[in-house]
Amino acid sequence: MKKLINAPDAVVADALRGVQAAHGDRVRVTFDPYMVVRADAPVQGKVGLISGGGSGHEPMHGGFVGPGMLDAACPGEVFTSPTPDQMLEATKAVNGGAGVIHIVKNYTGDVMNFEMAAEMGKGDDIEVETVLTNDDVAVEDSLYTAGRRGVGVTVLVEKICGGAADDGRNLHEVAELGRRVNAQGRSMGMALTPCITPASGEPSFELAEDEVEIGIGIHGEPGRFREKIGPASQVAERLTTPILEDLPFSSGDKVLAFVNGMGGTPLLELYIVYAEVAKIASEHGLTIERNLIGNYITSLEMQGCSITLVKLDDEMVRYWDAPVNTPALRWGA
Amino acid sequence: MKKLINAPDAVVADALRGVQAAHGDRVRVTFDPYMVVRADAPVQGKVGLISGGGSGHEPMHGGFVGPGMLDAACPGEVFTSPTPDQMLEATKAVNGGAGVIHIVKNYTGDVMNFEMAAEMGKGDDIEVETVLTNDDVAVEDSLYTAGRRGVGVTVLVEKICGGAADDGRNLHEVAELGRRVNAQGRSMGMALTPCITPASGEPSFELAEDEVEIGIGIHGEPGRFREKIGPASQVAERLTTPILEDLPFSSGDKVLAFVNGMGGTPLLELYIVYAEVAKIASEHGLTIERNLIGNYITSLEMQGCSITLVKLDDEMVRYWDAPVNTPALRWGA
Amino acid sequence: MAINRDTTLDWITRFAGEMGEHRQELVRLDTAIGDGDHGTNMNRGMQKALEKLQSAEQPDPGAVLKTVAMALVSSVGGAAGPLYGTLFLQMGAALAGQAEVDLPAFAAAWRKGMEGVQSRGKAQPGDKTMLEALLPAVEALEQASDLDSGLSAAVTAAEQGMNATTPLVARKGRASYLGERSAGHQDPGATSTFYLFKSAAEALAD
Amino acid sequence: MAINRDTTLDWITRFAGEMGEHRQELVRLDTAIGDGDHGTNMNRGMQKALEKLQSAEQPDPGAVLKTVAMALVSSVGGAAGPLYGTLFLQMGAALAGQAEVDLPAFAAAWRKGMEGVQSRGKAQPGDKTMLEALLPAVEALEQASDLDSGLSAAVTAAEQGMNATTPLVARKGRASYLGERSAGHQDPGATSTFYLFKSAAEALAD
Ligand SMILES: Nc1ncnc2c1ncn2[C@@H]1O[C@H](COP(=O)(O)OP(=O)(O)O)[C@@H](O)[C@H]1O
Ligand SMILES: Nc1ncnc2c1ncn2[C@@H]1O[C@H](COP(=O)(O)OP(=O)(O)O)[C@@H](O)[C@H]1O
Ligand SMILES: [Mg+2]
Ligand SMILES: [Mg+2]
Ligand SMILES: [Mg+2]
Ligand SMILES: [Mg+2]
Repeated sequence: MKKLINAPDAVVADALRGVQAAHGDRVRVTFDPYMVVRADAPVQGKVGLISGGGSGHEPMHGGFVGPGMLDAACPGEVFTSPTPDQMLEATKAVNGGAGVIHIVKNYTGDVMNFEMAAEMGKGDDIEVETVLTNDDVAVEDSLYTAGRRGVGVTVLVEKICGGAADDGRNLHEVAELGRRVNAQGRSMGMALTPCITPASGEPSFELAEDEVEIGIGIHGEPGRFREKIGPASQVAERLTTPILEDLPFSSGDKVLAFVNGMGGTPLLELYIVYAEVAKIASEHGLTIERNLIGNYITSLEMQGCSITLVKLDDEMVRYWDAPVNTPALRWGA
Repeated sequence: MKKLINAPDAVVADALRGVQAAHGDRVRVTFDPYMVVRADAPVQGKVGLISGGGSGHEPMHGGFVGPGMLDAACPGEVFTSPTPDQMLEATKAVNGGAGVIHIVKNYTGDVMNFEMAAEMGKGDDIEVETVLTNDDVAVEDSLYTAGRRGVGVTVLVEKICGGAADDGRNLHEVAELGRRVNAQGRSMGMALTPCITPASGEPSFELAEDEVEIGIGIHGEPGRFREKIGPASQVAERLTTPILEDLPFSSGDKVLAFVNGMGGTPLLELYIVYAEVAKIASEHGLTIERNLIGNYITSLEMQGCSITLVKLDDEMVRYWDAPVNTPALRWGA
Repeated sequence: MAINRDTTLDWITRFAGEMGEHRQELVRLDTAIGDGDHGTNMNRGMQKALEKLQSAEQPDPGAVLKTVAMALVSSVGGAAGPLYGTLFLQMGAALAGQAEVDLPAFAAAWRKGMEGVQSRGKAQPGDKTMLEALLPAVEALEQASDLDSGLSAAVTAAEQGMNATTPLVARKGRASYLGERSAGHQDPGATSTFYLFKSAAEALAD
Repeated sequence: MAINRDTTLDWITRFAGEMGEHRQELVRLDTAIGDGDHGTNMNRGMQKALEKLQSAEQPDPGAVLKTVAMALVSSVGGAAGPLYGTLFLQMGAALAGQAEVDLPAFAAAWRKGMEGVQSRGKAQPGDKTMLEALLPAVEALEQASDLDSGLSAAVTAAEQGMNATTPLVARKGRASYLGERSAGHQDPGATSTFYLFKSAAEALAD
């Protein structure tokens, strides 16, 4: 394992020190418990937005804290969901009197820890709503399982809800909008290489020199199947077809297309994949109204990509375009 | 070699297709010759800024085309400088009557091709000035050699000159400012892993599981020496010390600190490095007035980082802060 | 003989030891069908628990388990944090104020703890989770006639339950994402649960 | 005998062949002390040159070389594009309008081409560049008494110059970044220059 770190168990704290040094003017970083909070939080009268999850997915979530997006992020250890006390603290820190939304990716750990946070917070009468993301079509959906993972759509939910909250929409409206984005969004990912968590020091799975893993998550979990690597056009097709089969859409629909890098894949390749996605979309009569291309929800140094498509309505477009000013996503400000 | 590409010799064209599909509203992409040009070019009365270089360094330079930064970029094949006809075309495309600046990284190939472009362009009486970047302290400086490579400082020159050009500064002023940024800037890079060019399919060098290469460039060239990997604090010290020994600075100076990823290193690790750089800077009495952290001048999927320090004056800060609206660098717009 | 504060502390100390010793084994198991952090998570949590136990006087077994629960909840994260946290929290509540705990009380506490895990995680037997080890072990305790034999029966049952997870296809937790590919691997959580009973038995044995 | 349009076309076609055949060799050499693209660059450029030669009538040797020059300049990039482009451009200019080229004229054209490379690249002999092969080969031509023997002497000189680059420490081009580490590797550009003379000799031989 070769990494730019000081020690495996210091990774999260050291990185947060970097965030504090780099962005101390815009965010407040705390270490016990780990939190990245908007410097001007709580914003009175605005619905507060917090999210959290394991580290190793940067810039998600800490890089998305700022005006127009999240009010706070709770980073856990690498690939380990944060703890209830972090979420409780964050909830209090961002409560401006209009209630707080927890944006939670659907993983057993994340869900249970946010649940406990909500239970523990019952006393402080802060109105809390939860928006669960579960957009990964690589996972079969079923009542008897943990259900689908929350992946790429999470970034889009955080941005769009952030725009709505800035616009003064109330707790219920912002939460409903977030749920709609999730319901209209689907994702699927693939890997060229595994990743190595600092703590384990071992690759999360083994792949031959000519193999790719299709249907991976963002925690180095193995995917649904592996196959010989093909051209980018085939990779794009592998990921997009299950999305389109699962996403109820009709020709003429407007979509947001998000080509996300897993952390170790150069932008050059992500644009090659985007060209293929654009081709496939137009073949299905879809108009890509908005796009996002880059490393936004990553899996350490894993090479690979994920594709997310969200069926857009005017409200989503309006809040996607709204100003955002965070370290990792910024426009109009 | 495992990459998200269709074919080794289609990489540049396919990626440009992606840029066109994603950003066609803001840039014009041409394929013969390869160019990425501001959609609204030429901007009358504004000094035009073009740059160019081999592909494989994305987002540099194509991702920096837009208001407040470059007017056009000329991408060459992977790691191969572009050709004079591209630069000639780009120069004409962005000439708004106030002259054009060529921002050239100091590599034999880049320099000679831009030279030929200037010679070939003599006829069209467009006033052209060249700003050469050569900030890499890993290379000994000497009159008898090709001199130092242009690396990280190039991104900062493009941004700061872009701000000055937008502000209506004339050709000579913008060029002089760019030269000053280069003169006040120093960089050094290191690699945890080599990179593989699509055409060669072979790693650019071999490193043992516990070795790092110090003093690498951005073309997979081997560095000045290799050593056993140490903690991030040691890596930061290895890169920062030669910079500070070479950069005439005195305690109390204000600097811009740029921690750049080589393409395959996750943001998590870049922030860990930044924390160490901030520590070293303060130990030397330097104030980090501005910072930039992320993958901006890369070497395909190489894992590693480079550090750039620029001694700032008020004019540089003003134009660094000025609005910029490009796919890869955006604020205030 | 019965369980008191010191045997409980001994039990927890031994469990922390097991989590440190078997950290890499649990990481490897979790790497195969999860995200490779179970060993690191449990080890971090149990170290935190030992710290907390030192820092404050622990009147009785219930207090010890409550302290462990709070330490795990606030330091483990992931699925194991809430699950083991709830397990210890419910057990601690069931034993609140008792200086000496006999077999029936101990078994009843385990039952409460297990119910807490079930309502927290919504897993059914057969879903390939820590429940596969927890459920048979608790039942063995309930059927036992004395603590010593009860605990060794529980250890055997937990071990069998742990081994029985290998052929199962996961329906809960991260392993469920693998579908059929999750079969053929032993569940990490069931494995840490086996060590929990093993260390309890050892603490009471001497 | 003398050089005419057809022998020139044959020369260029053979050189293009060599660049295709030895592409990987040149890539490997350039990977060791550069960025690994020299073979790809030269191959791409010479393919372009063949295209351009087909597409337009080529009256004489000078026209052929000028066409090659323009093709290289606009398709190779890197250091080799301007350098080989200038070489062919200057040679073409020197031979402008001559249907038949004898040894003195040919040698003089090479001299002009080499001067172009030098003023473009500012390299000195000993800097470990293509000049190490170019300079001795041109001198061999200038000292020769007839084309045939002159070209075979030039090939030998180019080959010796190419081999002589191995111990040198590069002072120009990308290899110079390696400092002392550049010693012990053969220069890719000197190698492609050797093939340039080799194909010229072969074209005239038959
Ligand atoms: N819903 C659930 N009910 C009971 N146990 C569960 C459930 N989900 C997961 N587990 C247990 O948790 C273990 C994984 O714990 P851990 O790796 O620490 O958390 P995470 O899966 O969040 O990384 C699994 O091996 C399984 O035994
Ligand atoms: N200043 C120079 N003068 C003469 N030849 C040079 C000079 N710089 C580089 N070269 C030649 O160019 C070759 C490298 O060409 P190539 O790899 O195609 O370009 P690049 O170095 O830009 O990738 C070197 O092997 C050397 O022979
Ligand atoms: Mg986990
Ligand atoms: Mg090159
Ligand atoms: Mg796990
Ligand atoms: Mg080269």
